[in-house]
Amino acid sequence: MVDYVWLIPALPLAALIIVLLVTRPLELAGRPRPQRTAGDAHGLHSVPDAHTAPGDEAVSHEPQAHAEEHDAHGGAHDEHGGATPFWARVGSIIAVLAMVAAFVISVIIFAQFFTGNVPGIDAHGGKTLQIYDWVSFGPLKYAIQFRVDTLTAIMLMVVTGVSMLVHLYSTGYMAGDPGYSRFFIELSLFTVSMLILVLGANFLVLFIGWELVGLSSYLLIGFWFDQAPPANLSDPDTPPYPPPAALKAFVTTRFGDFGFLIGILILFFSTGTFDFVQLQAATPHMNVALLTLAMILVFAGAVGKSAQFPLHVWLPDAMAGPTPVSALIHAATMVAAGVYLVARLFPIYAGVAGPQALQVVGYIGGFTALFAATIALTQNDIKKVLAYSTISQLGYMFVGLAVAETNATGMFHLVTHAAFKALLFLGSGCVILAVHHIQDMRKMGGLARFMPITALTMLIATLSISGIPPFAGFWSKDPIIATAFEYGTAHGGNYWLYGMTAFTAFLTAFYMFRLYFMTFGGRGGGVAGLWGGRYRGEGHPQEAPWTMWLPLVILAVPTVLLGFWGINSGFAHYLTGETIPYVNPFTEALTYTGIAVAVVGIALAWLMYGIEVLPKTLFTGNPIGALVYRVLFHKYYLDELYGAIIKYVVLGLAKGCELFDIYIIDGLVNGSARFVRGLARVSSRSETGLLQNYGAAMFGGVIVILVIVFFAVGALK
Amino acid sequence: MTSHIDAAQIWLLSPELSVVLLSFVVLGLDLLTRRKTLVWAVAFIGLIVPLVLTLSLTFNWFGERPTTAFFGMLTTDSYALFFKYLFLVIGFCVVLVSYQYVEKYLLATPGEYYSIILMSLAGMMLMGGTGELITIYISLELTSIPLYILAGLSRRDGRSAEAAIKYVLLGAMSSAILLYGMALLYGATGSTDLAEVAKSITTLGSGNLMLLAADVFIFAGLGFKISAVPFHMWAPDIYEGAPTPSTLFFSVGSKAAGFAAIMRIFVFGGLFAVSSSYLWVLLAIVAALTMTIGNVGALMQSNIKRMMAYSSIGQAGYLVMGLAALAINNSAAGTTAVLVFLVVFVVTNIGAFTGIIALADATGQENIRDFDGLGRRSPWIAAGMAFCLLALAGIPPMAGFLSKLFIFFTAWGEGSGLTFLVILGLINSTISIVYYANVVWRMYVIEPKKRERITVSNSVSLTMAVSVIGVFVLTIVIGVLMTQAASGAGSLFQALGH
Amino acid sequence: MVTLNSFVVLGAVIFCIGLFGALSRRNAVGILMSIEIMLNAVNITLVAFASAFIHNPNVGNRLTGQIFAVFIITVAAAEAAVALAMIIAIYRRRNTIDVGEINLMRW
Amino acid sequence: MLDLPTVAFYVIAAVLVGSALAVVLLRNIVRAALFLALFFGAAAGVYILLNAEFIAIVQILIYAGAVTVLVLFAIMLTRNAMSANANPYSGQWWLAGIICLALTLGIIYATGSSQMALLNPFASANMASAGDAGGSVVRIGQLLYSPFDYSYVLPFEIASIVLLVAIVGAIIIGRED
Amino acid sequence: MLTAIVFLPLLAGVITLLAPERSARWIAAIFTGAVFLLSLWLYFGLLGGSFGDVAHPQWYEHLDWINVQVGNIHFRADYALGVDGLSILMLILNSFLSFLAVIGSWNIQPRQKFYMALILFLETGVAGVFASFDLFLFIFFWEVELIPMFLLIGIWGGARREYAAWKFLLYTLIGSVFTLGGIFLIYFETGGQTASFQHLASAGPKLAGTIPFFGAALSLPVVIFILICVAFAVKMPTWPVHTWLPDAHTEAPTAVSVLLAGILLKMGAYGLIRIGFGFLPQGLEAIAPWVGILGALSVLWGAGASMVQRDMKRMIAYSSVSHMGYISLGVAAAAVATSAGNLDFRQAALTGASLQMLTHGVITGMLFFCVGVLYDRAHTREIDVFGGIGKVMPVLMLLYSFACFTSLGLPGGGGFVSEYLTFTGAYATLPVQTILAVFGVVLTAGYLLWMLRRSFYGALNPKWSWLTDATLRERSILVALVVVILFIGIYPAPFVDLLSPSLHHMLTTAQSVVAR
Repeated sequence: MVDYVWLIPALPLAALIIVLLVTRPLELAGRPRPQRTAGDAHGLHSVPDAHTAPGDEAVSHEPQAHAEEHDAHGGAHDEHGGATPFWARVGSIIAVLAMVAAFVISVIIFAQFFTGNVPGIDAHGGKTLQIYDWVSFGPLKYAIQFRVDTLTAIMLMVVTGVSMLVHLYSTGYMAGDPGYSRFFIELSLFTVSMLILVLGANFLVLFIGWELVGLSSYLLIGFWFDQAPPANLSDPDTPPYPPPAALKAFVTTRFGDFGFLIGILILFFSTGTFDFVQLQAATPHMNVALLTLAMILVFAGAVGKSAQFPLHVWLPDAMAGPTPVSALIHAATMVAAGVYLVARLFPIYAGVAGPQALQVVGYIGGFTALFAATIALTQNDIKKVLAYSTISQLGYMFVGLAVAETNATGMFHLVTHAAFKALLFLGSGCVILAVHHIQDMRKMGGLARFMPITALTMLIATLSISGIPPFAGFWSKDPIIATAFEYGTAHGGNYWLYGMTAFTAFLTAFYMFRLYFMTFGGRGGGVAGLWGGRYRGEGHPQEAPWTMWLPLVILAVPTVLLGFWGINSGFAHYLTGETIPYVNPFTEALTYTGIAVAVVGIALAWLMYGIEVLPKTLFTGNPIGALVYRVLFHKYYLDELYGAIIKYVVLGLAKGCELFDIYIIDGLVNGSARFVRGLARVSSRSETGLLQNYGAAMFGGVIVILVIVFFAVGALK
Repeated sequence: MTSHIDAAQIWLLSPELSVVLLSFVVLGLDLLTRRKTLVWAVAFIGLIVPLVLTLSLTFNWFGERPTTAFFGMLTTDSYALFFKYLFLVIGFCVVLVSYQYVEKYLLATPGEYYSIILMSLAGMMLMGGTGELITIYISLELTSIPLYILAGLSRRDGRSAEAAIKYVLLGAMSSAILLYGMALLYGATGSTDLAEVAKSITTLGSGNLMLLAADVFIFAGLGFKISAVPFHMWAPDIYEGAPTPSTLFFSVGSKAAGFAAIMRIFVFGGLFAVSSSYLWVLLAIVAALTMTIGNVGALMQSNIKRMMAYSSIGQAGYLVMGLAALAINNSAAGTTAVLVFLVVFVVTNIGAFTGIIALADATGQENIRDFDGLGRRSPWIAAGMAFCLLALAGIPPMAGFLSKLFIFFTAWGEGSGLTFLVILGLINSTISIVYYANVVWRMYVIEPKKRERITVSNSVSLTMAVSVIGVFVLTIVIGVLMTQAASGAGSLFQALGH
Repeated sequence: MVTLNSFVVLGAVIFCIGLFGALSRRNAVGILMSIEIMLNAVNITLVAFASAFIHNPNVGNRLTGQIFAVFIITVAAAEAAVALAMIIAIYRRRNTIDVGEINLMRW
Repeated sequence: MLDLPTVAFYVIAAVLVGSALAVVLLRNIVRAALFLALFFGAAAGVYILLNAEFIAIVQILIYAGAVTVLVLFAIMLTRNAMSANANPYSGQWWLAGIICLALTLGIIYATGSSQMALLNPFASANMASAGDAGGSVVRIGQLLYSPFDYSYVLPFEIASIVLLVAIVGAIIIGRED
Repeated sequence: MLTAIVFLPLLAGVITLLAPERSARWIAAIFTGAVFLLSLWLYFGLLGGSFGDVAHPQWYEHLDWINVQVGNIHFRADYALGVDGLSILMLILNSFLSFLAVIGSWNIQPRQKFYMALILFLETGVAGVFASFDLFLFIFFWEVELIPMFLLIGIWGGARREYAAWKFLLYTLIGSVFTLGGIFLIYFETGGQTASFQHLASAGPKLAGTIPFFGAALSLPVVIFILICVAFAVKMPTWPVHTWLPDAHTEAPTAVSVLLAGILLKMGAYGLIRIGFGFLPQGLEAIAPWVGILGALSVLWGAGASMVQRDMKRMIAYSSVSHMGYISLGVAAAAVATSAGNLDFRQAALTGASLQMLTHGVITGMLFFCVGVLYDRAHTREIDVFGGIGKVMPVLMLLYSFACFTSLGLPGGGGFVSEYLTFTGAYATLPVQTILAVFGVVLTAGYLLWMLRRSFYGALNPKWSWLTDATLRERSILVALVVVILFIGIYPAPFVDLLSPSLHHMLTTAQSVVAR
């Protein structure tokens, strides 16, 4: 089956093409065309077709009404309850089916590796499949190759699995949206790209996937590109606004890609190959310092894509996209690509490059984990909390990669995180839908009563992320904290990483339960505020349809169970093929410390938001706390800082370039033209019209020439 | 050298002779008939006779032609024949293009006008075909006096008379200096026969001051004809004032004749051979000044004929550069380049002036401003004129580019001393494009104030067609032209035993 | 003793006197007269050279300088006729023959 | 040595220069024209001195006779063309003076210092006493239009056309519109 | 064959002028289409065989045009047309874009006939540049396009067209001044017998020695290289001689901008590769780091200036400066020969640079077409006055976004292929310059997407609610470009195979120079 791995990206690609070229045109053809009447440029239009998707035929719209509707929805998308056209629905079904098939193949491949029954596997435990050659110059190969090994198999599972569920979920979530088909196209595009990314056998393919997921991310963040801007963009409580968010996401990650690409260039120049397997063999011959630098630069790409400090700023804004997108791209898969990248190159990071490479990875990861968690404490937007949580958890993964002997520690967290974070996002999507596109948790509360399935699955995921056994999060996060401790021990008592991760665990538990309580629980709810409470919003929230809650339920299963794979280093063994010595966490005191920290966090959240016995101003009441709160609430003012840099430094320099062009270069150009013209004026003035002047010039010229010649004779003689 | 004049010698003279006879016929016809078309047609068709006779000389139809006649005063080497053809082409075109203009704007009757032109033409042909100073001088005067008259023929304003008087007085001054130079040359060598001059001149040192003074004076006198700086000052005024077909005639004819004479005297007379080390510097300086002043001066002109005057000064600069290339090694390459350039210049300049005449015929206007929107008012004339102007500017694909390239190429190849001159020339041709393209811009881009179409007489259209096709054909067969020019140039050097 | 050089110097001086007149007289006829002086200077020079060459076995008997002078005289007369005609023509049009005022065309 | 021809030369030269200066400098154009006639006559004297009698005759006939008359006619016809009180010299007379002076010196320098190849044996000879140089009218006639011996028949024929052109041209230019 | 490709448009132009106004566009379309097909045959006719290199040109046609020997001067200019892979690629690009340009200006007014004729003349000139195999013929064709372009900008241009047209003309001409000097030098220094490409390609790299210049002795090959490449630098354009481009691009009508960016700039790049690199590798090598810096500077400068542009076309024009910088970089990097081992890297760089010519041609062409669609309706190109028009022009938004993304080097589009190849190859020899240039990628993303965001994203500005989407004709053009761009982006092998022999030949020639 491994040989047919190309089917996995091919299936969603096929779905994409079918939707793009077949069902969507059919859908558009079936849509009633509004009649253009004379002078209707600003005229009124009947409602049913007032909101046409991009890609639509040229239609005249009534814009003001449109904008108003947007405002009414608080900047979120609209048109729920509008019917999804038949062909759009067909398209989505095709997409879902393609994903199911892809998932099935992934499962088979996964299983094959599990059983060890993979034909043609090479010494590195994988198989490289040639797709086609881009170009090659002598030994330099630019080949499109896929590589399947256990790491890939795991990623395939994660990507196709979550993607399949999100596709399914989206058929519900996006129902009635005018861009329904477009959504599925872009979603499929993302899936294809992500699969290319994880399947890539070399930097070229990986980079292709890497950039394409960036594109999909951009498109999906900007899915509601025609929203009107919210009134107060700079207020952190305002939901992010898609157009700038998309731009920001793309450019920020590109910034990381700049480093990434240079890293690739260094490696390619030094080794002459892009291939990961060959790189492993070739890098030991490289200059270590250069290699270390290259690896750090490659990590810069990961920093961008995985939203690590200082390039994390785009991810919270990326929440402007539809929630399924947030779940799939900005929680489960794409943002984990950076982690995957480091894991993929782990042999080089750990084995060949200097220790500084992984130290950079670890410290940036650890710092980001803590840093993002602190911001998450203060956010009121449900998706933003989750976004910062994602950043924080990604930081964990990097720490896991940096401190452990194998890449399994970090990867395991990636896998479990994919499950529970997707669950959390999808759950939040249900909530948002239920409360009519409000994302502010202060306007929620007590929703568990209205939507029990969502609440329950969300609770499981929250426990999981908080690191409470036996949920998956515990099994993946605890080893990271534990290894960080060991790492500290091994490095002369440098417990910074441990301290950061452990403290972050506390913060995580706190803010995640803050989120849970503010959304589903609250004072007066059942089970001590855990189940229901006062609903602070408007309207009557309802449980989501089955297409939406079913994925939640399905995701809840790995959220609960996946952790047990970690017992006895099962996951690590699968991934690395080696037998890793396993220490039962429950035999270690450290584990209990970790759990205790988490429990304290949960308890604090419970006291403040569950039963609300502690005032919310507990920490912010005093001036220092208030200041800290302000700083955290404004995300350390980093957006403002970056904005200022762009506005004044980058655009300033750019303006400088332009002014240089206009005044210096063109000044020279126009100046010389003016000079010649002046010369022309002067020289034509010499034509006085007096014939005797002309004669004088003639004979004067004769004399001058005569003198020159005579002097030349004297000089040459 | 045959000792007495026989039929064969008359045969050698026959092209010029027939032109002169034609001018008599035309002049006489004018007395007999008042039909302008007839006079015009006779003048035009009559020119076929000298053409045929020239062909007969070229291809030795009547037996092997003698090399010289009239005691060495008439030579029919390839160089002379080359110029004969060139002048005949000029004659054809000028006669053709004048048809309407003559009756509209000129003082003279057509018969007088054409006969004067034809006499001048005979003078030009003789200038290329003689190797003796007295004959050159007389031919020059035969060329010039009709030109003075032609300058003053316009009926319309005082500018024409003014042009004529300026022309005649300055021309006389230049004749004086030319004569003085010839006298000195005669004094230095004892002969006015250039072949003998070349022989005896070798005994004089290269730094012989009298010889150099003669060189300078002769160049000054002929420099007036080719409007080289600083002898160029007459050109703008006289171009502007003279009736346009006359302007055309002396912009191409006088210039070509001047170059014919210069090269004949300086090469055939062995002057370059003796004093090239001084003369090329002189020529390089003159070339640099000429092209710069011509091209820069043309930039701000508002009268198109005045602009064309400066343009032709600029073009003369390139030609003088060719002369410098000729002088530096006294080699045939420079001559070839000058000949090629002259041909292309003549053809393109005719085209450009034809456009001016066409507009003048129809509207009487001759400011650059008046060309606004000509592309819409008269597409074909505008296209042809644009084509020729751009060829003058040296923009491909027109032959002007190639001839200019060739002259630069030769100058570059002949000596490192001329490198900077070539670069200056290249810069100048960039400058020149500004004013040429400006006319094109006005014809095509600017919207005309009046939109009615301009009617153009057939003769003008035909001239335009001839010159455009000529330029086009020259582009393709420029290789052939260059070979012919090379043989012409070679014949100039042959006598010297090079 | 009168040598060839005396004649040549005489010619040069007269030529330049004529030139001065040509360049400074404002009357067009005056200019024309000055030009005639210049041409005469050339003639003197030529004839002097011809006399100097008279014993030259190759070219002496051709009297080239004298013949040249004849032609110059002829042409000068013709030129003078044309020039005077033009002076009269411009006088009729502009009522002046002051070359300082004949500057309709310039720049 | 001061022989007659030498004296004659200097006298004639003085008259020549003087009359030329008078032509150039005199304010009154009519007087200038009369001095022109004198100048032409003196030039003929030079020719006689050089034993070029034919040239001298022609000079008298054409220049002193025809051209002077022509000039005088022209002066008469263009009467009052110059405003009476205007300066007869152009503003650039000083420049013209410099040019002329320089040119004179240049030519004298060039002719004086250079060796005239074919002239060498004769250059220093006393020109004024060269004796009969064969410049007879017959010889000149031969040289002008003999078809058998070396002759300037071609320029001669051309000169005739030049005269014709001049006549035609003068008529065209001179006639009333 | 080549003669037909070069002169058929000329013929068509004349026919167009003679034909009635209404039929002009049809004639133009038919002929450009036919030429496009012919030029495709250049490729397909050779498929399976060799695409040739400069020593073994394909479809070679040769006639004596000028061959004069006078004294020691031998002026020889042959009518020699030939192609190798590089030329074939450019010829196809030329005919393709010309065809699209004709279609794209289907309804141009006024003076449609004249417009079409000029486009056809332009095509002839450009095709001649790419097909000529004699240096004099090359320079002959080089300037043919000037006047048609001058008039196209002048007549159909925008408000400042006069300034733009003149600037274009003079800038280009002044560049040619130096080039002609360089051509004379190389002609005489390589024997003064012929300027055929075959001869120069073998004799040029052998040039050595110095040339005196005001007392200093300058390396002869370097001097020739610099002289010749001035015109190319202007045309490309390279900083600091790029300022004509924004004006010309901005003022030119849409299709002309497409041609300007799509092929005219490529003439410069082609010249740089074919003549600068091909004939004088040693000259380029000596100054390669500086050329690389110029390239990188162009990249960054162009990108920087793009950011602050208000006019879409002006922005794209500056982006062209930026993207053409990659070509300079790639070519410079290919010329550096630090060791024999990195020949492959250098070939990658050179291939990337050559491919960038193609990809930039189609991508920027597409960008200009997109702006043109917008401008045709709105009559403004100012980015900030739009807003949210994606709502009413969804198809255009899609295609425009596609163009932007491929332009910023997103995989799947051709731009990625060329940039990636250039970077990976160039880093081997010019690391610092490459890193600087790579940063341009970030900036490119910034300004292009920012432009999209400001014009297409956000709430629809009610002022523009009447805008209509791209018509079928416009869509067909854009989709055709999409197909090409995707094809290059996904499967570049045919293009690289086409280029490889000629580029490899150049590189090995250069290599042998260094080895010597």
